[in-house]
Amino acid sequence: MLPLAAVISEPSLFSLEHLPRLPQRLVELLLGNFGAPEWLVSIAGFLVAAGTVVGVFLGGFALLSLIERKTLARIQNRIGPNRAGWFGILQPVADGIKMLTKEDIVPDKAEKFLHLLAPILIVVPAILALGVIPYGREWTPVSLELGLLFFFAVGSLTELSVFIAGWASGSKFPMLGAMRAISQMISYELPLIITALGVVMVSGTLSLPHIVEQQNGGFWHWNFFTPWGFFAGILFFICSIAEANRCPFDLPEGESEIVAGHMTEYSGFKYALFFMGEYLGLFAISALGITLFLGGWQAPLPGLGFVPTWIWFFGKLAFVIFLFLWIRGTYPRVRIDQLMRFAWLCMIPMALLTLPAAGVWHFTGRGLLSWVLVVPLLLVPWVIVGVIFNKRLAAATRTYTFADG
Amino acid sequence: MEAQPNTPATSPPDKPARWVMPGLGLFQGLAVTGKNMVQSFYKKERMTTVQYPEERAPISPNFRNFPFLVYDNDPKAGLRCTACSICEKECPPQCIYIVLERDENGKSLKRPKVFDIDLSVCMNCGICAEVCPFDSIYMDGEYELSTDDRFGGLLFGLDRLSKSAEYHMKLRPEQASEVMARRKADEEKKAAAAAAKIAKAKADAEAKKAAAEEKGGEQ
Amino acid sequence: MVSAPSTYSSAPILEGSDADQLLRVSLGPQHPSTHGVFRMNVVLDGETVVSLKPVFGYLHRNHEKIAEGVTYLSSMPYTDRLDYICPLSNNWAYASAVEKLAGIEVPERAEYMRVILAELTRLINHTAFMGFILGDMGAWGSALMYAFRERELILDLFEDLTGARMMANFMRFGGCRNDLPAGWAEKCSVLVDDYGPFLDEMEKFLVGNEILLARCQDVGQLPKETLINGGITGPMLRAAGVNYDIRKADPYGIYERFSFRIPLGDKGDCYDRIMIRFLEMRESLKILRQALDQLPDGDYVNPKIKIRNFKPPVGEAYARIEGPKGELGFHLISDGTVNPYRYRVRPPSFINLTLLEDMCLGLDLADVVIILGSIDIVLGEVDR
Amino acid sequence: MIPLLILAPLILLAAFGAVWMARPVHAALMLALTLALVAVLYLALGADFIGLVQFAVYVGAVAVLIVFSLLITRPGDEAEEIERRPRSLVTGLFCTLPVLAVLAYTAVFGSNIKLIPWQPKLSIAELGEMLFTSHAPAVLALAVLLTAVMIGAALFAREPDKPQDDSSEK
Repeated sequence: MLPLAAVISEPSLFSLEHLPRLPQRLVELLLGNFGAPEWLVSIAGFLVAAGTVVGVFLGGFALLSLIERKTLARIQNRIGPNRAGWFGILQPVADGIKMLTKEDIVPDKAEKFLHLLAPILIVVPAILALGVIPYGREWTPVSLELGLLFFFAVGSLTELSVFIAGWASGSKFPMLGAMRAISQMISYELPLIITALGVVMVSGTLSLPHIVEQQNGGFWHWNFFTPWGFFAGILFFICSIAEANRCPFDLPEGESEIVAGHMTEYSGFKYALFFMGEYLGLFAISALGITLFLGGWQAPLPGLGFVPTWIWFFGKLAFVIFLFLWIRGTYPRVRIDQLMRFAWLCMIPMALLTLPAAGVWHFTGRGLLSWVLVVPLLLVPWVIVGVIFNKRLAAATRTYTFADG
Repeated sequence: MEAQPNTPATSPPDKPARWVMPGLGLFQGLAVTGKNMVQSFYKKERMTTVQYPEERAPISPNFRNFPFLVYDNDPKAGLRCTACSICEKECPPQCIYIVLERDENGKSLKRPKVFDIDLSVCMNCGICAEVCPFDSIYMDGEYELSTDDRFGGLLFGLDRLSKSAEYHMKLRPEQASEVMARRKADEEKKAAAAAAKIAKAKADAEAKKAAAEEKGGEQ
Repeated sequence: MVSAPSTYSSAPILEGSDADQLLRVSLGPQHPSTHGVFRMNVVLDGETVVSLKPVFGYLHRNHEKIAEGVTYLSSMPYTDRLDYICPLSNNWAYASAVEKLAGIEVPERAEYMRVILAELTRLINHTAFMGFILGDMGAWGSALMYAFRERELILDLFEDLTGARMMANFMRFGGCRNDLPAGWAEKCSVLVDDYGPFLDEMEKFLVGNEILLARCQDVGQLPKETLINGGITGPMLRAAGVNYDIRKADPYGIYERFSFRIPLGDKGDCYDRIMIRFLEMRESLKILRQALDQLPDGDYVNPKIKIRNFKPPVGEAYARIEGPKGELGFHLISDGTVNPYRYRVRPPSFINLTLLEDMCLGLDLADVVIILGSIDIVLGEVDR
Repeated sequence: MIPLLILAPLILLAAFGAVWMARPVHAALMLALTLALVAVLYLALGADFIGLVQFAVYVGAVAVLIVFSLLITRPGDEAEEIERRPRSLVTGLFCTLPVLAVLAYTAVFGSNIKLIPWQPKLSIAELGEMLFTSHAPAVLALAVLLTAVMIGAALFAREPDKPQDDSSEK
């Protein structure tokens, strides 16, 4: 039985680095203090750790819903929400209250149970996937040896829930949306996994904390700054846009065509749950991308070790998510056949290409020789693709005549 | 017909053989939005919106919205309107309703008893002001006219429509002063005409009298 | 003009065992992309359009019948509400029809004012079009906001001149309602100078964008002959390479005095329609510059025209102008009273819309939205 | 033992549902549930890798594909399905019984089946090494097959383009 003073004087408890683990440690120590059995202590600690992650990302969800609107507004030369609270900081609260008090409409032709199940099923995998990401040196909520596999396994549930949502609504636009969503997600999950495999090959592990550990020592050690990792990272980013259903791949909910896709028949809190699932999925996929390619919680320069590692992680997360928002504010949406063709004829071959490149990189010792071998291996196909694309673009060039009379 | 390559500077290249980076257009788009985002923080003219109740977009002095009736000095007696109903007839959506005021004998007092304009029907076209021969109805610049009373609140009667000539002068100084000058000239002319008429009537009467006397004398 | 037999395609008859595999979707009247209360009954096979029937009339306001019951002048504000994006063109078309009917002369200054206003209106329309079509493609409003910011500047000018931003009610028979306020022409020429850079930015944003190229090229094109037979006018026709612009083909007003060119497209797909509008805006700027430089002094309205009790002689007249969306014509029959006996509008949006199904068949649902956007309709004009 | 006791009835129930549901979509969703529960069973037995792969491949891909193909086909008549049920049941039992019998026989009388002694977990690295050394021919054959399938799929995907191109050239 520890005296409370001893608990508080534990050196690592109050450092910034350990801050995210503070609730868990406190609960564990307090329970231990009151003589709870060990299994209870560990379960309670685990629950609190999970609660921390969920809390952080629910807060992040609320914040992102505001930041997204603010950023888009700035891109569009507006100010954005600024009425609820200081700089509109209370806008998410207002939105939440609005969503909660709205009437929950279930269409007559809907499958009642599945209609209810879908929004729940869409949030759960996103939260589960967030659980295995290493956010800081001391902060990996669940450190799994098969973390990456777990991430993809859980992520695949999203497709099923989108299908359920589209089908159970008993309406046509949701059905179209679900069809689009499933074909899109299946097509883009493949290159997503393949690009991640390159990292696995080089790191020799499926454990996300280990992948991060191997990228330590300055940004030039990050996977993104190797030739194969650069291409794989870009492909991963494109795929993650598609997986997160973000613009320009937001076809499943393309509002100018199919109203809101699979969410058309949802209202009130269920609709909010869809949004939550979407944002959490965005967090999860960006966090995975950071872990795999951008060095996770590693500081960009060796001398910056004094900053808590999780701050680096969330800084990178903010940057990646800003890219998502920027792209959303700029691009129109692609068409479904273009989307599929892009996935199968460009993304997958290019993603497959990164695998031998990663292998060569790994077995030639990551030195000058590796650069000499890997760069042409990657660049030649990219140049070929560029030439093909360029030809297409040339065909797309138009000349216009002017009539004077 | 003269053939020319497309002129816009950033259109896709006109020579098919030229190498462009695939996706260049995408990056250009990002550059434009990025520029807009950054400049929105310090360039006022970039902004599209104003924060309405606190700040308002400047309203042109020529802005017209809803008609009002002008009176000189007294809101009741000084009303310029003569209830001639020209505006009622010309009003495209027929949103004006006028009842002429009459005395007990049914004689017209050349004054409206009722003058209603339905705000929910009025389309602010300004034709009533244009056709009015009595300089009586003009377009207002007031635009915050919303109300929570659907029926009564949107029906403007004489009490809400009548506004003083000073208000008109303040709202549209150029137009109002021109109207004032014209009215003054008209009035003077009228007064002169009336004086002349009275003089003429007097003269006529006298002449009549004289004639009658003459006639009587004859008899 | 090319003349060829009509080649309208018609949708296959939807019967037989395949018919219940098809998905019947009603796009609109409550749908985010239909530009107002427009409805399309679409039959889809997967996402491919098999049949598309436009349904309109939700915004029918009896415009033509109302006009027969009110005076000639009273119809003028109603024409603002036809194509509410560009009211001043409508004003001009109607005014010139009445002028033709009654044989009214228009003073020089008024003609210049009309040209300036009509070309500003064309700028407004095409600028807003860029924003709308990007919205249809799913770009989240950025282009729309940029477009509307510039449109607001022109609307400020309109407000200063006509007293209203959109519902101008400005043209009168034999001229305009009032003269240009002091300093208006200077403000306008500043705007004309500033518009070029804005168009550059907009072109940079849109024209080279690969996604836009992929979405718009080879989408919704029809043979020239079909377009001509269908009565299509305006940028949609010129995008297909038909040199038909009423400003040149049947000059009205004082357009003969200005030097400008008519941009012509080649394929007539959605991309050409966008580009033609860009190029047209540049030509409009040229016209504006010339008109502002030449603007004479003089009467802004023919002083002989009565405002009250205006009665044109018995007869009929059809006048047309090149509106931003196409040929905008008014047909009037007078029986010598204060009301027209017959009043008829030839709305470009409505007639351009008639070939919608032919353009959409066999394409994706997503293309339908772009094609509808590229036709550039305003429901106020379609349904009247 | 406890996870098995909880999960086994659930799996059986879900599997029965997959067979019994009249609507194909419901049946497909029940199938997905069955596969997911099997994955959970693997996880509970300590076979993490196979459990997660089961989840990713069967729930994430196979079930979704089934569901997707159901989406794009015409739903059959439900009442007819229910009417047909007794006949289907008999046929189904007729097919399943031999399998069940073999299983039961091996479980009860199979003398050479022993309880496998608890082995240390096979790590992924070892698994990978085994796959690419002793089982390399099988993996290669599978890889060739899958590549062929993928190329075939790509060709299938390209085919509908052609008529469209023709029509646009007209």
